[in-house]
Amino acid sequence: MSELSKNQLLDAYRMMRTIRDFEVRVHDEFAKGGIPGFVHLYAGEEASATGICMHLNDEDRIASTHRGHGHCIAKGVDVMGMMAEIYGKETGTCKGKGGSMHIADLDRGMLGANGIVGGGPPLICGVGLAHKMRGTDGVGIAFFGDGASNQGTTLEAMNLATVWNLPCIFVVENNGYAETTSSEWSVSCDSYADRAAGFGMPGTTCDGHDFFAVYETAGEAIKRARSGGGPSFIEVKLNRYYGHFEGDSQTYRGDNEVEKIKAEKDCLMLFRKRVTEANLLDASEMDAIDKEVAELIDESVKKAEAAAEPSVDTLLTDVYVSY
Amino acid sequence: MSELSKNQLLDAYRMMRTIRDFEVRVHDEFAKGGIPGFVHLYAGEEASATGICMHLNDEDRIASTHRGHGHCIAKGVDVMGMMAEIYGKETGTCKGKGGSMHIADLDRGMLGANGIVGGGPPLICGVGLAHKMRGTDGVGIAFFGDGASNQGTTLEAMNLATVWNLPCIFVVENNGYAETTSSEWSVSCDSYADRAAGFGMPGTTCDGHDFFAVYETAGEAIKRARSGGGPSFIEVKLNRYYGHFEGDSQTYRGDNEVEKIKAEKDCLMLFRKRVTEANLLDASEMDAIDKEVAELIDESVKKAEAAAEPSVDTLLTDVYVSY
Amino acid sequence: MARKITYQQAVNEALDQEMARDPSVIVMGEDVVGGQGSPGEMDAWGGVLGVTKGLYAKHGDRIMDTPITESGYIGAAVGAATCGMRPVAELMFIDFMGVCLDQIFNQAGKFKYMFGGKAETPVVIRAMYGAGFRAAAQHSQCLYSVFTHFPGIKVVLPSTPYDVKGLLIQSIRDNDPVMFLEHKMLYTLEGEVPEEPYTIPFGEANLVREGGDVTIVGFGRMVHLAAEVADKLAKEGISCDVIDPRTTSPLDEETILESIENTGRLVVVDESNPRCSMASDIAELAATKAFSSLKAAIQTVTAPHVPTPFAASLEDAYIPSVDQIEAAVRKVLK
Amino acid sequence: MARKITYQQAVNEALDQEMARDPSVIVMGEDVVGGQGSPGEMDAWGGVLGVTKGLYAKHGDRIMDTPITESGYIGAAVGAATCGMRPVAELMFIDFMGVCLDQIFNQAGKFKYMFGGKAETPVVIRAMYGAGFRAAAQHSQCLYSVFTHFPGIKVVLPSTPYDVKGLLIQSIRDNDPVMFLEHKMLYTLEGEVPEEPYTIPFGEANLVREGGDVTIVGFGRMVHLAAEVADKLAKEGISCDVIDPRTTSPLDEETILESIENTGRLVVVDESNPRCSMASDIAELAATKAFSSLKAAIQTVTAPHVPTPFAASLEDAYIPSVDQIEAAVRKVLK
Ligand SMILES: Cc1ncc(C[n+]2csc(CCOP(=O)(O)OP(=O)(O)O)c2C)c(N)n1
Ligand SMILES: Cc1ncc(C[n+]2csc(CCOP(=O)(O)OP(=O)(O)O)c2C)c(N)n1
Ligand SMILES: [Mg+2]
Ligand SMILES: [Mg+2]
Repeated sequence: MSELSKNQLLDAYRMMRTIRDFEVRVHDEFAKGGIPGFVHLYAGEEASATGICMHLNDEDRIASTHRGHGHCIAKGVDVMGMMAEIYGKETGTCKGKGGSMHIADLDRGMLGANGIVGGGPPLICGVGLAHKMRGTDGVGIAFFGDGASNQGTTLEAMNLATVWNLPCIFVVENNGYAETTSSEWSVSCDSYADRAAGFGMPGTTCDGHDFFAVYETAGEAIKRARSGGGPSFIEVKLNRYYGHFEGDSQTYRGDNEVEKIKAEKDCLMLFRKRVTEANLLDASEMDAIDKEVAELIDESVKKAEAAAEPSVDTLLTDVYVSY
Repeated sequence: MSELSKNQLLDAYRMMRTIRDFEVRVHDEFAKGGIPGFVHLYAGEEASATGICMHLNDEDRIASTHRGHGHCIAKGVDVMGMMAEIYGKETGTCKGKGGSMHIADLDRGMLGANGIVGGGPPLICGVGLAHKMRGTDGVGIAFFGDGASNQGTTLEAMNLATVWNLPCIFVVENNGYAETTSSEWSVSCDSYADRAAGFGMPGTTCDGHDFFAVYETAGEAIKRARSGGGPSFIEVKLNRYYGHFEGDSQTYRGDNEVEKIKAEKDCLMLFRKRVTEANLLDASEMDAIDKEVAELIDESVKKAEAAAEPSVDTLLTDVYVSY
Repeated sequence: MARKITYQQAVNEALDQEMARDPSVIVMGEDVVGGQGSPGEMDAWGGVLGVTKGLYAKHGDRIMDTPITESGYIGAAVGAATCGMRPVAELMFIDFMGVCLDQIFNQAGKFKYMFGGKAETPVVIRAMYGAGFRAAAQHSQCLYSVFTHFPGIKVVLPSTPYDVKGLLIQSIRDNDPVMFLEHKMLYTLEGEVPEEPYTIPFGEANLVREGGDVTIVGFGRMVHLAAEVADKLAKEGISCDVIDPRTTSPLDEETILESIENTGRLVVVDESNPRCSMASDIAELAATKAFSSLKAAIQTVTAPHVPTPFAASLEDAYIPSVDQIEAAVRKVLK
Repeated sequence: MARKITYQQAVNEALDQEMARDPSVIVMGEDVVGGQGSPGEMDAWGGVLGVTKGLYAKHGDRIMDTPITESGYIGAAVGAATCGMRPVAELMFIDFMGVCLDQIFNQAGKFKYMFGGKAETPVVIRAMYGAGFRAAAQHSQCLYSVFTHFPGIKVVLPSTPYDVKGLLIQSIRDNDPVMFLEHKMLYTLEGEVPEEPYTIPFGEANLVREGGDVTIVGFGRMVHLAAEVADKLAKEGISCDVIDPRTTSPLDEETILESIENTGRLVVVDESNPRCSMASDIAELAATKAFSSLKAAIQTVTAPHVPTPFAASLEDAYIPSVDQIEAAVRKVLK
């Protein structure tokens, strides 16, 4: 915690707050009927994306999932473009062609949300490989869920990363569920450290409600990767606040499950507590950020609503570079 | 060793000898140009198929690989039909339609050699599932190589078998190579027991040159599976005597690598030594088997050569049950 | 036959009745029950859109959730089918075929032939397909053309609740591997469906509209658009045969050819991307086997050769429309 | 231009020259070097049929063996391509697409579109295809029709050593994902190939034979069979255009349509299974865009709708033959 400067702490808080407000707002607007398609929200999991991406620069790349908004924001993708993309507008990050499940910004090192569970990990081996071949110290990070941790593509990527000794980190965001299915049931290993060992890499578990725990765990793995030490596996234990996707009635969850987590372990609450108790930040500084972020998100929705849908002329563009 | 009756020991020897002679003969006939296509020989690995399949009956099913002749013979597939199939004749097990890589005989519980590396393990979950749903004590055994142990399909099957608690055994026949590539290099775990642990099942390694070691290790796993104890993983360490496929120059292998193994660890030699030293069988009894097997293989080649190629009328049959 | 149920209910009912009839029928897929290992309710979802809801209460462990492991559980379904079970595995979206195709096309589809006739693999794979849900490029594809290309696989594309029930029961009783593809935009469509079980044979097209001027062949959801166009043009005195092949493999060539021989004019409506598609396939059929009857260039109406876009404006332009179909019909009549 | 090399050597030379020219070109696949971690020689195989032999000696770690993990390393190639590398990944046999298709069709092929134009994925996937090797159902398929169906993927089918070199260099320099498919029975074919690097643009067909009576469109190895038939019939005064499209996506529609407009008669020769195939695709092209020129029913010559059999007698009957092509040409002339 102490290694982070005040500005970095403010950045971390702003990042988490931005993700939270973005997601809460998308939830509300979806309920009102303004947003089309499948939308999977990251609210509750903010400390994971933030704690990990704080270590990264634009050359480092991440691969994300269907639940990608948080990773995008943490990796520096423009919030205005993201909101417009989720609304399917021409001002969106992907000109409205991708939508929530396909937001990407390669300039920011964001290789895409992904509609295919397990789609990202093999791609991240390629990112690691490119860095390795070029002799840079860049890394690739694959975010994926507990459900995705059983997908063959994910498992293959883990083996390959070790065999090729790639600068890749495999981050399983274990939120306890894949859709309705418990990770206690679907993941056959006793602990993810065992699974990591089965692929020859170190595996650590950290508390995903605690930004600092994530930040430190990721820092070590990323440092090792940057210096040629090869891949690592990190389990981040956390919880999602909303349903699997918007519209999910969540009857598979325990009574008051989410309320309890919110009250006891909310990552923003815990962060505030830690930094104010340690006198690192003032509550008022964070309140100011809250206000700025609220305005930003508000503006993003207004702009997205006001923006035009993509012109039908663009239906056939952007598919091949040359044809 | 002692739990095996004399007849069982003779059967085991006959099985291994049959596989060996079959493969040596296919090697020779391929070299002479009589056999078409890709042929992968199992010579050297006989104790594995034999030690495992000795525990099985026709209701138990195995899934095999491109290197499938040994598994077929050990599971009771007719040698005459197999040889004819390898020659592409109408008298073949698959009427000449499958060839070496696709010999199957479901009545004998042999679910097919497989041209796809990693094709078998998911299928074996289905075998285990069928037994479980019907309440029988049957098991499914997936044989696969060290190379196949890195394929996503294999890894998924392992997770699924544990999650569903299936009566399935995953047998990696680690012969040190996938084509030219060393398993030391391609398999990321320190030991296969680690990988098994990563999928929540017990993993054991045994010496695949030693029929008795394989037999005992498999026996325990199969017993556990039959009684509802779930899946197991077995690594059988062994060596192949010929190239990856017929025609392989094998320059990737060490000097005299195969000669040394043949001299020191040949499974037939070790078996003979053990059973004669322990006075369980007479050398003359095994000599008699050698002679019978030699005649059988000889006859199989003669019959295969003499048999007709499938009639062109059969090109369009056997594809749908009804259409 | 007055009872009306939805396309989605017809799927559920067919599964329910076949599970009741035959103990070897089992159902599996991701969250097809829902809540496995979770603290709340079992049967929490009954599939991502609730299609299998309630089957767990009736059939218990014969309907099974799976981890996210399509190669694993679809392979398991295929393997169990070779043991005499009749598994119905749900591949949630057909777009996910890329992570499990081998078990379908190289294993299930080839066993019988490779093994010289000595295997039967009565597995059904149900999957959602089609655009219109604003689900973008990886959750909106058709892909039935790809499965139709593969020998050894049967491909079923029901367009109505009635066809869903009859064809799904047929699929389950059929002894070959079947891809049973459900258009996600049709789930709420209502139609008359008998309560008792019945089958519709494969390879028998449905003549949805009869008329002698133009033959329109459509697939899945496109059948409804084609019928709409036919009804509109009927008022102008232009009469169309609208043919719903119902299964693309096997294909009822006869009904299609007979119609073309009568009309001499063919429009094919296929929501797929155009290259090597069912639109191509039907056009080829006509141009090779009914050429002498053809009076005009064949017209195809398909999605363009691009991925499915997300934005409403683009997705609406991507999907073949009633207007495009009407224009195509007018064109073949010129 | 007198130097002759084989189809296989042309692959090797194109890879060698592009690796020398551009450090971002890397090559990967199972045993494409050979002997990784093994006690004997490195570069022991150079690919299962020796096609990449010698590249390791010249380019060292830029040619890489992989574990058997097609989703893993093909995905890695795709990911590296988005980082500006130009990976050439070998999928040993195209039949193995079933274990890695997602990374090709849903990832590489869709990135540019889904991301609103902001991604380039210059990856090449080389794979062997085709029957004739007695390799049976899982090692003999064509499958290019399937890749042609997918938007965002280019598909290249060279038929000669000259085309191999020019098209492979083009594929590597091209900024889109390319499936580069090599017919395993053509590896030993010799032909004149310039030593210096050159490119052949995509979407430009090769008019292999010129003649005004019949248009024959063939793919890959079928081009040679079609040319043989054309030569034979030329002696009888029947003259054929033989067109090798060289790439199926993009397709040179113009050359094909021009020829059909001239001849009015079309035979398509495609080694694929017939349904939703390139044979269908070309037939559709003619029937929709050159209908008024057609004087006879289109003929297609393809493999039957069954898996590839092993036995020599059956496999020979499975593959389209010179006799079948000749019969088809005579038929369109009737
Ligand atoms: C290959 C594939 N299979 C299934 C799905 C459907 N699906 C989307 S998200 C999801 C659950 C993912 O669970 P997890 O990996 O734990 O991520 P989480 O949603 O919890 O963040 C499923 C099954 C998919 N998109 N892709
Ligand atoms: C999916 C797939 N990838 C690659 C191949 C080509 N191939 C056939 S056998 C083989 C090596 C298999 O090695 P291993 O699993 O160790 O078995 P072994 O040959 O040693 O018995 C390879 C790469 C294949 N048939 N299928
Ligand atoms: Mg989860
Ligand atoms: Mg091996």
